[in-house]
Amino acid sequence: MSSDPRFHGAVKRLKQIPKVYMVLSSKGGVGKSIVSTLLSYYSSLKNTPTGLLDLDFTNPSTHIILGFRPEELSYREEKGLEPFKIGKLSYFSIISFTKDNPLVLKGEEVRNVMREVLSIVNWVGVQKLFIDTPPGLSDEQLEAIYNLKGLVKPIVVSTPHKLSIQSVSRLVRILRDAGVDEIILVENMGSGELKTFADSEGLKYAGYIPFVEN
Amino acid sequence: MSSDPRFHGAVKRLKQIPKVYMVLSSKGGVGKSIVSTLLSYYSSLKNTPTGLLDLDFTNPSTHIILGFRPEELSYREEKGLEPFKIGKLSYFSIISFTKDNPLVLKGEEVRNVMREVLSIVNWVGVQKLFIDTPPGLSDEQLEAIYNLKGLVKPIVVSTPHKLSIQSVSRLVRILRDAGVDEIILVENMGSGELKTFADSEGLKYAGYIPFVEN
Amino acid sequence: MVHEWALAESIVLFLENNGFRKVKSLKIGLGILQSIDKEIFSFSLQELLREKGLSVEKLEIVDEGAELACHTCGFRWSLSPESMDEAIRESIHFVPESIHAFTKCPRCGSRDFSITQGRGVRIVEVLPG
Amino acid sequence: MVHEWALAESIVLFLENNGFRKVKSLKIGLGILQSIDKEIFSFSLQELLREKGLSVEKLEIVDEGAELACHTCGFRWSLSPESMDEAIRESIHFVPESIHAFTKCPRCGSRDFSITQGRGVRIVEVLPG
Ligand SMILES: Nc1ncnc2c1ncn2[C@@H]1O[C@H](COP(=O)(O)OP(=O)(O)O)[C@@H](O)[C@H]1O
Ligand SMILES: Nc1ncnc2c1ncn2[C@@H]1O[C@H](COP(=O)(O)OP(=O)(O)O)[C@@H](O)[C@H]1O
Ligand SMILES: [Mg+2]
Ligand SMILES: [Mg+2]
Ligand SMILES: [Mg+2]
Ligand SMILES: [Mg+2]
Ligand code: NI
Ligand code: NI
Ligand SMILES: [Zn+2]
Ligand SMILES: [Zn+2]
Repeated sequence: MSSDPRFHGAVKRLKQIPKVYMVLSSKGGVGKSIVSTLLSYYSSLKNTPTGLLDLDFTNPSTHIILGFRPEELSYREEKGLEPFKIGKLSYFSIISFTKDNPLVLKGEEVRNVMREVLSIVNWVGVQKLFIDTPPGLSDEQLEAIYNLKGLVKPIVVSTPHKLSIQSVSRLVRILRDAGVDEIILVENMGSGELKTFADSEGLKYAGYIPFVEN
Repeated sequence: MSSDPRFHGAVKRLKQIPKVYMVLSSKGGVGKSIVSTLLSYYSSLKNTPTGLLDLDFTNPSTHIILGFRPEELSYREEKGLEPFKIGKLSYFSIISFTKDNPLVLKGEEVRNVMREVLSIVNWVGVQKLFIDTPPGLSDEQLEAIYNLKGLVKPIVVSTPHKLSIQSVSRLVRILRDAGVDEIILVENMGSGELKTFADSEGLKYAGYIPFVEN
Repeated sequence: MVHEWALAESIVLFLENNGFRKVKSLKIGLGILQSIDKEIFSFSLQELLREKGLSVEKLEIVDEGAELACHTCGFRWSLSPESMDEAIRESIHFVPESIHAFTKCPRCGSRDFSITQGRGVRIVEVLPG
Repeated sequence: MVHEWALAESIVLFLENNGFRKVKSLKIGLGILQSIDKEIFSFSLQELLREKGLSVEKLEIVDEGAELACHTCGFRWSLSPESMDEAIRESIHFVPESIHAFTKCPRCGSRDFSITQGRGVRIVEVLPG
């Protein structure tokens, strides 16, 4: 690890932010992007300088939830890249570089992009950073779980559905094996059913978001 | 590619099956597993010898939908591995090897597992094979799109949601660039809204599955 | 464990598709992680070569030790299938990457490791005749 | 394009964290894909080294050509940023993998390719003093 200079840059930048949350779930479609966007936006409204970083490079969607087109996002270069400002929210997504073009990345490349982004984006003054991630248990998650361990707190998202719970259980085992003590659980599209699951697994239950019709 | 012997085995086995469908979507949670399981099970009920292969190694879920525990699945070795039989459905998932243990695989490893499985599982007599895949646009999808091109027909699953449509558009562009002409679209949790999208993108619209309350 | 036939078949298809009809020497490595039955594998291979009308002058099948490497802490270790449970051994026999479901890095506990050697069947060398 | 400062900072943090206080020679490769401004990068590096009290006797910064390789058909090709649109060039300047959004294999059209060389900034060699 430590032979990659960017890793040292990433660690320094993450250490400067008091609270970094990584929104994880090995299952897709459970609401990671909605949860990370809402939590960060809400936090920014409460006058906490907050950041949102989209690390789901193949399916970046936080900009859509926030209501921006890729061309509308821009960054300022200042000893790194300064995030885009949406009110009090600092925001970064590589969609502003890749636009709506398809981006196919192999595992190793995904790690490269993660390290590059984490080492150049300058979250000056941000007190809380939320990071959205892709589904799966592959290179992105490995990098986050093992190499950024201790620097980021996992927020695991699950729906009350059996398939989602099983997927989360496996993820929790991996996090525990990696020595992560504090794991936060957000229940999405539910009504509190996962509270007992959270208790039995020793997760910090943050609450639930009901299914919202649109 | 051709320097990997397993690739040659995989091609031979896939060629022996008249129709191989790969259920794809770069977005998670849109219903790939439900769709591949239902399509294959339904086909088997109509007396077509049908197979279902679960290639979502980190989140295998077709066995749960089919109602089996990992321990209940078994294979017979006969010039390869003979799939598990569920009525007239031939079924294979590596969950029977990995049980409910978490399986973390890097991109290169995912390709290895895909090739190993495709080269040893013996779908003798199967006329239609449905393959479930993980979300994303990474090694699994690259292997399927570029290396198995011409041997598998893509079935793309999407919900009518904006995030899902955008994700599917990107996937369709990649498939088109790869020279794939026939792409089937299944609309899930919708009510026919995607018919016009399918037409405009030149996709073969297979129909929709409504949102089913449970 | 007669899925060895399928493993041998891939090798023979590889030779056939690459236009090797007469092979002077063929060297195949069997990663010990997969506990391949060498006799059955070798028998299957020879049967298949005969069926296809391919000739191999010198056939060598060698074992290759298994080595794992941790990406988190850099530790390297080896594993022998004998030390494992029968059920686990069988899983790995069919799909070597199943090892990820049963092992962690013995030094740091990370699941972010790779099989760097001795994964499964591979062609080490093939010389046309 | 002053994000060069951040790139240089990672190099300096690497040296610092690995206990290099006096370095005899440091060789850094700049992949041309990233169109790094060598002057700004070198200036930033020297500033940061001074700030941290690290000394480097011999500093060499070399360009590295960009090479891409297709995994589908095996084709290898090179790319120079000059041939690209300004906006694309800027994207790649920040994240070299953005190239995947704008290029396909010129021979077979596959998007399954890798940057095998000249991706970005890397330490080619560091010799302690
Ligand atoms: N609480 C909710 N109520 C209704 N729909 C939701 C809710 N949370 C998420 N969704 C929808 O579910 C889909 C998946 O959400 P998303 O945040 O994209 O998941 P992920 O990022 O985990 O793939 C989206 O279409 C989103 O609009
Ligand atoms: N038509 C539908 N109506 C209601 N729920 C559905 C429908 N299709 C899928 N689901 C639910 O949505 C979730 C995601 O489906 P799944 O097949 O696992 O998606 P994927 O394989 O694409 O990740 C599951 O909880 C599933 O039960
Ligand atoms: Mg998402
Ligand atoms: Mg994956
Ligand atoms: Mg699925
Ligand atoms: Mg991925
Ligand atoms: Ni066997
Ligand atoms: Ni710059
Ligand atoms: Zn380790
Ligand atoms: Zn090519």
